[in-house]
Amino acid sequence: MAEDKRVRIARRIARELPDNSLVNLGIGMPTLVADYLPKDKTILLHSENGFIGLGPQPEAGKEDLDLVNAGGKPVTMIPGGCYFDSAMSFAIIRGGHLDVTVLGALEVDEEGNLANYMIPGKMVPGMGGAMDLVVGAKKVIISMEHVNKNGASKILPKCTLPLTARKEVDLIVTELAVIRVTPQGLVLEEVAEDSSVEEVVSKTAAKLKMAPQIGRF
Amino acid sequence: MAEDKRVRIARRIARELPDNSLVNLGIGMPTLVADYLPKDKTILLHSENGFIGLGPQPEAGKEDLDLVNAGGKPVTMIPGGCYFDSAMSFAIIRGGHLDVTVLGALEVDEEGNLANYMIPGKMVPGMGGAMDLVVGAKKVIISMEHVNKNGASKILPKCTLPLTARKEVDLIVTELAVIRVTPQGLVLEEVAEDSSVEEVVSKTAAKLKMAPQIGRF
Amino acid sequence: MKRICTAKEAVQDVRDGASIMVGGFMCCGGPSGLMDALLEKGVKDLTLICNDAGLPDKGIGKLVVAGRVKHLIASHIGLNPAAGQKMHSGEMKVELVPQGTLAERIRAAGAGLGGVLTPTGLGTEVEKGKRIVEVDGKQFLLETPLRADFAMLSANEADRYGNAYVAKSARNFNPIMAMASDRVIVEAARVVEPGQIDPDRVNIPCVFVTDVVRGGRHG
Amino acid sequence: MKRICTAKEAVQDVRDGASIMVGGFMCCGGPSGLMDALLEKGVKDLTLICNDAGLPDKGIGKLVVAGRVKHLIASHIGLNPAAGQKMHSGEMKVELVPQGTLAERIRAAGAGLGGVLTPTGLGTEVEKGKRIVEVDGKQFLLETPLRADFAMLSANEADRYGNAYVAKSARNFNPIMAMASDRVIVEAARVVEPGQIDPDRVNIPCVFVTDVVRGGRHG
Repeated sequence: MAEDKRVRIARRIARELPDNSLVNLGIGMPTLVADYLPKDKTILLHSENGFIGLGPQPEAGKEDLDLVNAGGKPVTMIPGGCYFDSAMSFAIIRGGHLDVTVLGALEVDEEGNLANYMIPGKMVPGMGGAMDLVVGAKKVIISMEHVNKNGASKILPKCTLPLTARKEVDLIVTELAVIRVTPQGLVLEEVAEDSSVEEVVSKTAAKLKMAPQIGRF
Repeated sequence: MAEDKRVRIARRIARELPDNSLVNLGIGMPTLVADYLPKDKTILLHSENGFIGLGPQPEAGKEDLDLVNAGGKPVTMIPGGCYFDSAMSFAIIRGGHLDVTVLGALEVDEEGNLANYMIPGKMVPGMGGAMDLVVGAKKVIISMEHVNKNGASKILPKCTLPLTARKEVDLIVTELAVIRVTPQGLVLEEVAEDSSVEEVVSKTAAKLKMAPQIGRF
Repeated sequence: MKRICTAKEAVQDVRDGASIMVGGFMCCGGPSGLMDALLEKGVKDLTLICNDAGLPDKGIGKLVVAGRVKHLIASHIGLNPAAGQKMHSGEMKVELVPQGTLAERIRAAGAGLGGVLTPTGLGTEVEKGKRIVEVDGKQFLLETPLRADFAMLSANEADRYGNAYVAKSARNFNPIMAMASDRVIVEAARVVEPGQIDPDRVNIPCVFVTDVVRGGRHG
Repeated sequence: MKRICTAKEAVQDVRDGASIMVGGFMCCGGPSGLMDALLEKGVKDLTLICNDAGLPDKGIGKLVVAGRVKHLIASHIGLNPAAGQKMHSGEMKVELVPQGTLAERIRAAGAGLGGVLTPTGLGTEVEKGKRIVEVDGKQFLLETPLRADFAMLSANEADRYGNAYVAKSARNFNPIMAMASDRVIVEAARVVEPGQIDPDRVNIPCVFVTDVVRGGRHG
């Protein structure tokens, strides 16, 4: 996906993050959200390998071998962060203390089911912390391309791949649309400025309800 | 009980403690064991309120409000100790990492059952950490007077008071005797130098087997 | 940024009948200023969850003596005679919990566990009314999570994000209680700016804390 | 006092088929010297319990690449292609465990719990073969304790009693793995005398540790 579309997704998700919140950003596209955090809010980032207060990448040559993110890459800590072990890190996630988790997806469906950790017989990297994050976080936001490499919708009536968790997704943000998961199904709330309701509907295999007013982003 | 008899019990228990061991001493008479630890062994004391490396009482005026023992009394820490929270403190106890616990008792019986935390309707201080210590420690040593205030045996065929734990006691040390709990019942192993097998047997309600050789202490 | 307020302000939302976890072990590491503020506010019918009943003239013990506690969940009440008296008279319900089980139940609530299996208490009064679960041929008690409306904790230092450092044996139940309550009020001797506490020494991570009060045993 | 020895001496009792917990997260906080010593010793058919499969040329990853691992229990294997290949070829059995469940299962073993109840994994492949326990009308998976013969850990400092300090994000699984293994070997960049580590900064209490090795990523 073109860089500007990735940035669009990241900016849009950043606007969803409340003040005084703790947020975990998955490896890959979700990480980009860190660059667009609203300056007028206190948002702290949680890194599941064991700290709160994830900061930007260090300057070259200033890497600290003891300070990496959940992808194993050197990072920094902002003033006011704190370290803990893996049991505490996941107690934070699983105990409902994490306000938002932003994760990528292979498939999401009309019930808010998520598949994002394996394609049987093909790609089995493991779930890492994803199953815990999705079950434990107060709000689950999916950051992903609207369609896969073959042009097929990743938003389905029913997931076909092994699930990461059942009925936990709250919001889906793609380069084309913002879609909310509700007990009544998926609701299209916003459409990208260079797209249209028609394009979103045509590229979405799942049934979409229309919000009373559809915004632009 | 006279001080010299309390000291006798403490000295005898101190000899039971292995090198490189972690030991928890209950409040009251068990605490006295700390004064007689063998100098040629590394024995660290665990305090269940949250540290390893319990040291002697501080000098008057040098008390630290943040450093007390499990009875709430000011203590010190030896070099090489460490602090932790209550969850970790009891993980150490319950996870089988504590080598020895020394506790008082109201009653002990032939199966190694222990009652030491309440007399219904009369004295109900609560079990504190006793139930955890007795179930979790590798070795449970009871430090107590042989008979109660009324002269009745505290070593019974079967405990009558609410139990602290089932079948967990390993050794009973009183001012009169050292008695080991075995699958075959209680075995009298040692008799105090100013007592006799006859006196011990007459003051013990439980059935005692005799060790092949009965020592003196 | 978390609310920085006085003890009086911090307890203003506590209603009659509220459940409160109180940090400390025989009052070491207990939030004495918050206990005094509760006493002054006059709330009653409280459920208190604490290691022990404190001492008659200190911390949580004063609330027990004053008859403000309807239900006490603790491991030990022996150092506060009023607790035993009120238990026997029926004025206060006391639930005695083994100290390690108390710690695990609180941690379970904070960590999102539905319960933990423990051998502690098997064959004792503690077993009554609890489910026994067998794993690999061994029996365990199923102990369930313990949560509260409020946690009132003590720390040596806290920063404006809510990170706190509790020194030495004052740490005890403070970190786990922070995990298991809706409102978490930390009474800290020193309130500092974010970054002033060594991040490897923080033992109450900021995320749990909602209010910081200056004061307490060192204040 | 604990044994202070070389990495080679520390691994001498590891036999073919042994189970080993290895600290670290994508090799940060992993005991690279001990991994090299295992590789050199030539032991095989190992069961490794680790957050991840490491990187192909680093730490635990080298053991995977060299085919020394019969069974890997981990949350993530994506950064070491050899792990996926050996899993698909059937050469290595891989048990994928959600990272939080992995942490709780290890901690449960260390804390003497018979198991913990968690909602993580319900309705997924992780549920297969596990007991579901209902508490207060909610369903949970019963996850059982995970122990090993050895834990191989990394620290920045360790003292002769075995107390260790692991800095920053290198801490990760090191403290809980120390709780859940029969032999616990800590590879420390600095070995110091008892009392030289601030007792409030120790994050691996001495009681768990059996051997201290000088070396590792900072050595």
